[in-house]
Amino acid sequence: MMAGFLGLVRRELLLAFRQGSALTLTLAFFVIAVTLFPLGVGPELNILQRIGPGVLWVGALLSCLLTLDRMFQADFEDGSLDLLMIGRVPVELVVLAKVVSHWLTSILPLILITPLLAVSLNMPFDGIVAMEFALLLGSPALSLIGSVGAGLTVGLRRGGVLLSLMVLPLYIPVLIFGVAAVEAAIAVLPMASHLSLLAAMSLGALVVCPVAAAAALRLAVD
Amino acid sequence: MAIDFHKYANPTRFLRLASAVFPWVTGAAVLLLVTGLYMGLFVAPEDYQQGETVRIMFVHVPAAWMGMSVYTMMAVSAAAGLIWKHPVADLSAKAAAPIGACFTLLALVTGALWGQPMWGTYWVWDARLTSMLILLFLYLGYMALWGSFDDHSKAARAAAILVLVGAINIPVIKFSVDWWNTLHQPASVATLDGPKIHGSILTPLLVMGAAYMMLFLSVFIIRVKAEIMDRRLQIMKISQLQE
Amino acid sequence: MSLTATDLTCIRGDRLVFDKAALSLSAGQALWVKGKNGAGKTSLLRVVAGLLKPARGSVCWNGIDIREDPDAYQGHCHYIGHQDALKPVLTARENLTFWSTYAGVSRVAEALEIFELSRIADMPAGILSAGQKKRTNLARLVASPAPLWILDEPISSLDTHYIRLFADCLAAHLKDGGMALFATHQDLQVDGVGYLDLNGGGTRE
Amino acid sequence: MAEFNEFLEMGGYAAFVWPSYLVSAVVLTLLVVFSVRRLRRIERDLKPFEERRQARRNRTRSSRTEPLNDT
Repeated sequence: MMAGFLGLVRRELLLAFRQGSALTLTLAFFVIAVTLFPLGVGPELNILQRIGPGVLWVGALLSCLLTLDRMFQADFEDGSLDLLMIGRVPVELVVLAKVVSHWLTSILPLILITPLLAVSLNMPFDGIVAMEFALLLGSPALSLIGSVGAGLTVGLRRGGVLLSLMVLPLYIPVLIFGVAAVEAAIAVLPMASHLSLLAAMSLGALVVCPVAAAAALRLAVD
Repeated sequence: MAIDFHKYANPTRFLRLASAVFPWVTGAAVLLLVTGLYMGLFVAPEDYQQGETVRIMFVHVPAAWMGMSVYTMMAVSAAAGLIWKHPVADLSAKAAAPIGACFTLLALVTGALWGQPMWGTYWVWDARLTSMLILLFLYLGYMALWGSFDDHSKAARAAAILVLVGAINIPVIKFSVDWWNTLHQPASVATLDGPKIHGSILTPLLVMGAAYMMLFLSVFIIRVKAEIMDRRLQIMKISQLQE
Repeated sequence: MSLTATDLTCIRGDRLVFDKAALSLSAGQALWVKGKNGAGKTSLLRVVAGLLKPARGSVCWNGIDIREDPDAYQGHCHYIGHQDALKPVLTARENLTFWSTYAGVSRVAEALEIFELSRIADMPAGILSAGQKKRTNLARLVASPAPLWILDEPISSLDTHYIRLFADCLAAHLKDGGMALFATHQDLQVDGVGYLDLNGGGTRE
Repeated sequence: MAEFNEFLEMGGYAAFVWPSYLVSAVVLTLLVVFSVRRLRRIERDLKPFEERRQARRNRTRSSRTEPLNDT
């Protein structure tokens, strides 16, 4: 069972690296989206610092959405999803493997590049550190909640738009406490509570979302 | 060979009950609306602080109540639909969504109209208004999901999953939005709670609340009946195809 | 080992696909599902594989309903559908290795050998011909053994040589006590195969 | 008459109180109207099918004697 799970994650990573585009697509979008804000809002550093955390978090949220609808769609189109559903590995674990690989290929690159963009938004050092922790703790929830949306929109025409309409409202708590953690760090206030809430959201999503996504996938192959 | 699966999609028991209850519910709705409006507009005194704008509360608060309770009702019927596979449960969630969305929209519009005299701008990121806005997105997402399936039973189950996941998230969203609001609380803003509500304002509010509930029930019965008939129409069209 | 399905009714999008279908298979037996287009052959195979939920009736593996206890059934059957479940970016060998390790036992070299795929094993699956892709998909059956084969049009896009090759493979599988349920338009000439005529809804040995 | 005007003014907030009641009335009536129209349309589309089914049922009932329970 575990071999199957790890095998699936390895295959997903292999696919992502072979088709480099998926990786760079998310990164490029994130960088471009974030750099739009200084162009729109103006170059005053104190304004940029004020909106920095929000811009980075909204950017991360939207970039994570980009690759979400391909999470199951590719397997649905080439027939692999059928086999994954009746294979030895329970469907919930299949969903988890997909979430882990989505997190590694789409969200980890964002976390690695965030410090660079944070500097461009004039974010102080401890703000950047808080941002990294907040992203690390909160982003699993993004992938997990996203997997439910991806499962529900497998095989639907214009599923991508529907996916964002369904999933973004559910991202709001992660956004609020993600930004709060960074702002608390910048203002040298305790941020432990925010980070623990982010972690709680991710753990909560870990319990609920694979079950919901698995039910959605059973629907898709039905 | 075509089995008669009208039983599968033709819950006559519900239809009989609905048409029996419908006249009473509609009558009650009209009656309560009239009394509520009369009490709200003429009898209730103006508020010492907000003046006449407090009367907006009589259409704002019931709409907000209904927006939230309809979503809860949808979550319960979705769960019933998934667990007991009862066709009426899925249909009732689908029928209730547009009504809930209308109430939420009304809560937002009247909330903004109430906010203007108090805060000077139509839209203030007040915790409750923001939560209402997010609730509206959840309704739109739910209705959009129904629209993008052509197979009815798959749409029903998918929508049920979405509304249940949404319902689990509502307390988290409510908590985080309320907390977010206190974090960015501008100093002197009176929140939507307004003054402690005393008798003369409370009674019209409750009457209007009951009126909105009855109104919901009567429109709900119309819509569920339409959904059931629509299901029967689709099945008949397809079985005609098969003969 | 036994597979039985009783009184299966399948409804797809308000359309009745088939009704009161029933079948039973035990070790060494195979069943050829016949029926004209749209009779619901694919739906029947997907119901038996556990992908499709029947509106009525049940599929039992060793007497246990596969819906009640999916773990007992999952992983015991191979499903060959219309699509080949191959990732175009991965080579045939990599695809096969993934699916076989996913199922547990991995005999990829032997499978490639049997289906004469060794020559193209290391080319990206995307550039293979339809026949080669189908053979790579069929190689999955051998790469990791499973008692039950559920095959939907297994020999479409294969030429006669490889149809014969697959028929021998199927015969060997049955001889080893395996079971198979397949839908195809050509007769595989494998002896001891009963057939299920979906139009009539009854089975005849 | 003056009292009526004063009532209309809503203590100077007429521009907010009346629109909120108006919007509520408009949205709710539209909801009711659309719902009722949808029900009528579906019932109209269903009529031919119902009649055909009734006709078929009468034919079978006349050819068979035992009662047919209407599901």
